[in-house]
Amino acid sequence: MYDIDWKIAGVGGMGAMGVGLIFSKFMMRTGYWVVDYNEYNSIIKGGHNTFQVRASLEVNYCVSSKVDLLIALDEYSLIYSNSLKNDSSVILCDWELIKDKTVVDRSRVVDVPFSVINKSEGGDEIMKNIIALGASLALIGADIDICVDILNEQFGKKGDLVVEKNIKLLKAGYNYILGKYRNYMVLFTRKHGMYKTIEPSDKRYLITGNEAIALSSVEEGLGFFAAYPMTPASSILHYLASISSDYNFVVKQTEDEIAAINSAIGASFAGARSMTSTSGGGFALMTEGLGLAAITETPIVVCVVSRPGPSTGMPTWTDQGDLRFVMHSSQGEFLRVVLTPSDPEECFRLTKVAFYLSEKYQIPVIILTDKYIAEGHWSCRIDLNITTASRNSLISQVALDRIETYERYSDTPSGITPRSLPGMKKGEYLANSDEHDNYGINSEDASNRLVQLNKRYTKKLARLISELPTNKIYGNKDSKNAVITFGSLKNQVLESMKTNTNFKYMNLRCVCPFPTSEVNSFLDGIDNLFVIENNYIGQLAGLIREYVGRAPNYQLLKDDGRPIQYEEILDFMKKNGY
Amino acid sequence: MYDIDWKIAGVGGMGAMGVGLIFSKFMMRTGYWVVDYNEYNSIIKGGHNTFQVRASLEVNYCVSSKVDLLIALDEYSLIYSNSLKNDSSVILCDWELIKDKTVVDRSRVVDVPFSVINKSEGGDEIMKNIIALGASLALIGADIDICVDILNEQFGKKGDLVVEKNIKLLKAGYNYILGKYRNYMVLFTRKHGMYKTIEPSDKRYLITGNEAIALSSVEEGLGFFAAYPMTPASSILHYLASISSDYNFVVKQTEDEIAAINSAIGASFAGARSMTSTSGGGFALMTEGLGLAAITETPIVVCVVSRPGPSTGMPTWTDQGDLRFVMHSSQGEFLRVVLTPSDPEECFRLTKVAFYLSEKYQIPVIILTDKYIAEGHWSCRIDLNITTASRNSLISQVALDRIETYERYSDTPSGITPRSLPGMKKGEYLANSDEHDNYGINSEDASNRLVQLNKRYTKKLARLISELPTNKIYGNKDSKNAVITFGSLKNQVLESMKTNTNFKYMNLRCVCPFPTSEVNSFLDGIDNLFVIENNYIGQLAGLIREYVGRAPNYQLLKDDGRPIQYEEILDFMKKNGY
Amino acid sequence: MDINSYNTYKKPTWCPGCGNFGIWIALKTALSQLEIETHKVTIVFDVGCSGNGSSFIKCYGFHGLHGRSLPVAMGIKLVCDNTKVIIMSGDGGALGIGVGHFIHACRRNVDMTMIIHDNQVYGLTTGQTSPASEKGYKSKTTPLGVLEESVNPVLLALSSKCGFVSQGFSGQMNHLVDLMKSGINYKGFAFINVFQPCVTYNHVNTFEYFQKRVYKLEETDYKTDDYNAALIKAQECGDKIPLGILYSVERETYEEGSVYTDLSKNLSPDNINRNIFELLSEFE
Amino acid sequence: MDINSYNTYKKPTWCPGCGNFGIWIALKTALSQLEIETHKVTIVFDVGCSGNGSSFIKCYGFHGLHGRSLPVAMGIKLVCDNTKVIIMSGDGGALGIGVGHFIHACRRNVDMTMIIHDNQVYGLTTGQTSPASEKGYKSKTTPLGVLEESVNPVLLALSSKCGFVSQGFSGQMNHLVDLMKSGINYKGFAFINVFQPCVTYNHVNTFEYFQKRVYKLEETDYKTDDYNAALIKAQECGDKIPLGILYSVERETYEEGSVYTDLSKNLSPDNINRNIFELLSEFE
Ligand SMILES: Cc1ncc(C[n+]2csc(CCOP(=O)(O)OP(=O)(O)O)c2C)c(N)n1
Ligand SMILES: Cc1ncc(C[n+]2csc(CCOP(=O)(O)OP(=O)(O)O)c2C)c(N)n1
Ligand code: SF4
Ligand code: SF4
Ligand SMILES: [Mg+2]
Ligand SMILES: [Mg+2]
Repeated sequence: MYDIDWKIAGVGGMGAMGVGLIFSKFMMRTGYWVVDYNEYNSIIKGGHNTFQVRASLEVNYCVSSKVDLLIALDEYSLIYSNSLKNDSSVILCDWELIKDKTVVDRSRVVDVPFSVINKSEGGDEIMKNIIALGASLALIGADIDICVDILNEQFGKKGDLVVEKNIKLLKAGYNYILGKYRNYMVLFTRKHGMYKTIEPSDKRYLITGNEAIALSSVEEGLGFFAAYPMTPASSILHYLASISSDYNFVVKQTEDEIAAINSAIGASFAGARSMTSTSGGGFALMTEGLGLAAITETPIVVCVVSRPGPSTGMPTWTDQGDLRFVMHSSQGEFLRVVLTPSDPEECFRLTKVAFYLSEKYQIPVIILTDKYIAEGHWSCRIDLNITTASRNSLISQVALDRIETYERYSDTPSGITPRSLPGMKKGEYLANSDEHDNYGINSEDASNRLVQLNKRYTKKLARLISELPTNKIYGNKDSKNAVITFGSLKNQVLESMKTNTNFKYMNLRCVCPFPTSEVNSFLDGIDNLFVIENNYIGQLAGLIREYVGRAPNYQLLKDDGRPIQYEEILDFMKKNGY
Repeated sequence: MYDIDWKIAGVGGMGAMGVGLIFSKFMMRTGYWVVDYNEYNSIIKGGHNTFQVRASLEVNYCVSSKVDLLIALDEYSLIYSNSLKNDSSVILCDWELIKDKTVVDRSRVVDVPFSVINKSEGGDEIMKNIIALGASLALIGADIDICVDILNEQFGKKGDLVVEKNIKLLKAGYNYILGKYRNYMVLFTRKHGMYKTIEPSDKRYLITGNEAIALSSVEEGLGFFAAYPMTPASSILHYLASISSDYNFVVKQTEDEIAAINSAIGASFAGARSMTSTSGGGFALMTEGLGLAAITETPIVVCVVSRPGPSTGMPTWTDQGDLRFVMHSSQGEFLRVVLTPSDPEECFRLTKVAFYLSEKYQIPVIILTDKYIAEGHWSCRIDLNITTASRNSLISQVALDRIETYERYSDTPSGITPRSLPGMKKGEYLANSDEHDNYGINSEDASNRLVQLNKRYTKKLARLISELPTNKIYGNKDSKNAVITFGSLKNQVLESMKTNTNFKYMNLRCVCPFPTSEVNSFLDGIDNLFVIENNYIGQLAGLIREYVGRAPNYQLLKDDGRPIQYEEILDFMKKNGY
Repeated sequence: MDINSYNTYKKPTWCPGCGNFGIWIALKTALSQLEIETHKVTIVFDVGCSGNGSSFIKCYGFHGLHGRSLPVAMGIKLVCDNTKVIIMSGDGGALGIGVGHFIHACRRNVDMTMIIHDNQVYGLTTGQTSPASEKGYKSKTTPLGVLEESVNPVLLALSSKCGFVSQGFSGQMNHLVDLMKSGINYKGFAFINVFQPCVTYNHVNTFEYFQKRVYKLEETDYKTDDYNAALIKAQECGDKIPLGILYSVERETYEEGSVYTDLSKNLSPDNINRNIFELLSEFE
Repeated sequence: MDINSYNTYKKPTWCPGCGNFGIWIALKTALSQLEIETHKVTIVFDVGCSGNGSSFIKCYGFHGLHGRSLPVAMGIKLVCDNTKVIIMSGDGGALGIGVGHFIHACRRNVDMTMIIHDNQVYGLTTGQTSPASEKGYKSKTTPLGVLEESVNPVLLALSSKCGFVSQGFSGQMNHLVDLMKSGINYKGFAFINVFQPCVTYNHVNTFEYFQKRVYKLEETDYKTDDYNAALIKAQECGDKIPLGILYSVERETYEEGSVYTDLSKNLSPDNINRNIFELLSEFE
């Protein structure tokens, strides 16, 4: 099966990210499964960006630590030459620009004089990246027509001139290889395998986790979205803002995260499906609001896109360090759901679940992801119209008209009391952050307190538990070795399972309420438990100990801002004898 | 052994709390061990207040659910008549004011016409409470001279007239009983036991948990305290503000809790020992700051005085629902200490430990208490001058002069790097909320990240663990039944152990880092684990499962805003056969 | 409409004589005179003595977090045209912990009415200094007197471009009712600062204190549409204190500016499951 | 003092042409001209492109949380007399999320100098609308233009009783250096709003934009001690934009007001273990 690991690197502002995405899209359009991964710094220009793509004919899950083709837009980028996969792997760069010619093996280098070509073709300084893209396409033996289409779409809004310039440079890069390096191309494709365009069997989209959440929320009838910019959550806000007027919902950049969650709660109280998104630092400011939603029984969906902490930490990098934080934040005890999708496709599905559960149970639901899946693209199928249900747990005017006095917080068998919305006659009530009675009015009475706690927590939980997303078991179901992860790590584990099938595997997509019985039976009778997490202290392992009473035999942890790579998982398993 | 359970109740504004405290003090001064407990509502006047005192010759830990003497300042207060202890117990009230004379057994009532006496003695409307106090002192056979002293001290600042009026009313109440109810007094003391003044064997103070924390922080050299008012933490702020000018430290009521913790961190960065205090809702706003202290390695002590949540919840009541919240708040993972003192004496001791650990390890330390011990008084010994140490982990100017370049965050064997203070020559550095290198300068490098995590977390933890306060084992050490609690519940468990000694008992005064090995050996070989908590979901039990792998056999939980009573513990043990 | 129709089963628990009673009655009176039925008004309350009022007014009520009443109110109003939105907050909530939201609400100009119960003290937490306390004010937290200049709420509102800035006094009921009616009728963010003596904790800014100082702008030849005049008038807060409308002009509201989205279309049960097919084409 | 002595090993990472370079050089120049040594100054940075500057200036630096630079600075100054305290914040941090602290810092008047890098945009988070963005400004978060009136930082400072209110432009280095020197020398809370074009994201408020509009108050007969005149002058932010000191008067600082506590006595190693014996007597 054909596959390719392609990487471009350069100083921020050189456009590595831009053409990387075009390459991803190109590969998807021509029939491949694609996943990409990018790295950049928390500064606007300068710094160093990389964009890596893995494209293959069979389904793939994550990029590799090795590449077949490295495009180095500057000299510094040659540090990645140590990640060339094998002796058919090449480096594409402008050899003229390299001062220290000893850092790489010249024979690996396909020299494309970006600057010279750029100048001769009348390109702008920042357009070298397009030349490089064209050259790399030639090298792998691809046809560029589809890429020309993509450029047309991408730059169409910027006018014909820009489009034409880009196409010209793309072709210049492409033709340079065909002219000067045809032998190299032949060599590369002979060794690497011949690229060819495939008719994909199904419709695929190339989207990020953030885009998936945004799209799904729109489909679910999002009525109000408020957020404050924060990397790596901002693109949810950006995307929703760009379409809000066409799709008729409110998007508000608020003055801070406190206003974001409080206004979303207000809008939800008034009847709109409401969401907010942020990263850990912004979530810290939302914690008080979370409890407000809980005690007033107002639905709210909160997306938390993790980056390494503590504090400002490493804003443009990834980790899974906020698990316990989102589970336990806000004073007091209340029911909440924490969903942990593993990739954009699951982001899309679980966002629907989030809105459904939140509205039905009138509770806060958190979607916890991380920078890695929030900003990386995966080619995936999107099932439209798998919408969970229509509105839930609302009372109708007809029903209100029928009853004597409406009791918003009366105790019910399910713990769920249908809510009225402002404007409805006879539906007046008080949504109260203080403990309250059936009408919402302040109450400090001990027995009322216990009724309300029981209603809000115990009763709802009993019913909720059966509606939580279940967790699939992968791999050899009879194996005595079990691997558990949550969220984005599924990608690397599944990729590693292409090589190593010595274990069975479960990825948790809902960590709270913890799926105790599922994990229990998954772990039943095993010899070894492996827990793998992208954090420092192993929070998931703690949860498993707490809820299932089982400590891991082996733990793989990493928290340097980079995702654990699937090769690291293979090594880890091997090191421990599996 | 003589003991008495005394309670006064009335509408807010009637001064039940005021004379309750005088009674507590009186009993302590006359040689008794005293503990008191109050209840009030989250409104300023009106609502219902109660103040209950238990005084005895042997050490006591908490009030009882039963009383010997109930003072009902209004009719509503008669609802507490169902808590009379036995047939020698009496109700003191103004029978004229009681409209429904059927609610209590008239034979239990000592009728003191507060209003009539008050009018005839020229008292103010709000002074009936003093008459009641005088009457109750007579009833138990006490001498009132010492109480007169207390009134002198208490009202001295308000001028002689006020003092005299109060004394006059006190005596009027006292004499009314001696005159009209001498037989009752004789009866009461005969049945109940004779009160007598004791020369206490040691010096005792009657203080609340909040006062103990404040006093201890002053002794520890507090330099800066900032807070925003929030029940039930406010009295720390009030007390410190009242003495700051005499003891020369800064107390600042800030615009919010965010400013409180950030300014305290700033002051600590500049070298002052700094503290802030709040309750759960305010702590929610401080969570982001906690991580800032951690990553910049700036010492900070945060007091969290719990009340029932979620959200505004029940502001004037008690619970232990914020355990996991304070343990896991703020994005990312970092070392913190959570101390959970059980009473004012331990508040005093552990505040010292908090300052010591925080400064030495340059980490945030949280003191977690609850309304129950924060606002209740316990008579206790205060050891002065058990101060832990002088300043810690600071670099001197001499040392700075000696080195080439100062590296504030260089890796050291202990993980602790001595810090410089603004103004010191050659000590410049950057305290940075971003991940940083040895100088504090931004770094996104993977290997630097791991060095810093290891320094801040793993290395410090290794050393810290041996300095954490250990936990005493009470009761029958050979018992196969083990009870575990944390914080304020120790009071009720120890009180219950006066009756039931069928178990051994450990109260955790430090829950984070969790004392795994201590708890492990405590639980080694037991048959039954009992976990008792003043919350709804049993958070401590979860911690024990997580860290020790042991689930409780029996759990007693309560979260209606009231402390679990020692009688409930006795019942719970009995119900389960122990 | 009967003003008692705005009552709940719960009687007010404020201290006898508290200025909050006046505001409570004035608001009910204003609503009844404007014939705004209980289900047609949403009142968002802060936490404080003012906020305790949430239990005493029948309407769609929201008693949220301390200092956060404005964001909640904005969220409600932006999706629901169907209700009048009123914010009731203490001075501490509005001008202390929540002053950031206040600044942004002024410049945002969503159609709501904000009433500050300005007792210049933190009532519910038993009498600490508030940002509106006069310089030198002594309390438990500032036993030697507060060192900061006090916040001037009307000046702050003006400088944040609020289009309706006014001041009332809970001791002048009829005037306050009129002010509330003007504020509620104003299209945009209307701000009413109401002096509300706290008889328990604030022994400086008492009923008598205000009674002696206040005068009505309507009874002078003051013009309410002159911004610079308002900036100067707003500084009067010593021996003479102006009551009435300091400034009132027409400004485009936030909702008017965002006509491209119909803000209230998202509340019906039917609009779940939008078709996003077209949106997906970008990701092909 | 050599202005290079304020450099760290790290070169600035701002976009070429960014207005932050001007502020950076001006600050180093002002410090050097005032002969404030690197260990005698503490600079508290917000998070943002402005805050990234924390890695490029040698001093006691504190790069804290987004929007919270002022409280940190206050904490430092109230216990440490021994250092000048300067706050460097973006407009988003100072006027958006952190505007509450700004209001309170103005009325509190602690002796510190606050410099806002006012690029009217959120730089570091890649170009969203900021509270200082002009009404109608289009960005990723307001693709059809922002609907709010922009915050006017100098007007806000004035209405919050700031005693030193001024405005600079990173394109006018010498003038900015002088302003910084005046601000740092001012006894109390000095506020300097600096227009700092963001060449990457803000294509409205560019260098040319300001070059065309700014003029210097020192070159007019403007008096800096007239509060009402300042209120009016502060409103000039369209075709003409005043640079220089809009308002400067003497006010008692917070520290002067609290002389009863010697705020800086608590930093020595010796004062641990105060004797609280006397305090305990109250609890006997
Ligand atoms: C985050 C948070 N901090 C503190 C409190 C405690 N608190 C409740 S009301 C209040 C202030 C009350 O003052 P104000 O807003 O002026 O209202 P008033 O009681 O005077 O009407 C405070 C500090 C809280 N509820 N939440
Ligand atoms: C609590 C929190 N929310 C959001 C962010 C993300 N963030 C970092 S800088 C910034 C705003 C930057 O704008 P500005 O303050 O104007 O500074 P500039 O970059 O323009 O200099 C934001 C929103 C954060 N760090 N912390
Ligand atoms: S404390 Fe003051 S504001 Fe609160 S109810 Fe009493 S008088 Fe009113
Ligand atoms: S994004 Fe703007 S403010 Fe930030 S460094 Fe670049 S030009 Fe400067
Ligand atoms: Mg108030
Ligand atoms: Mg900015």
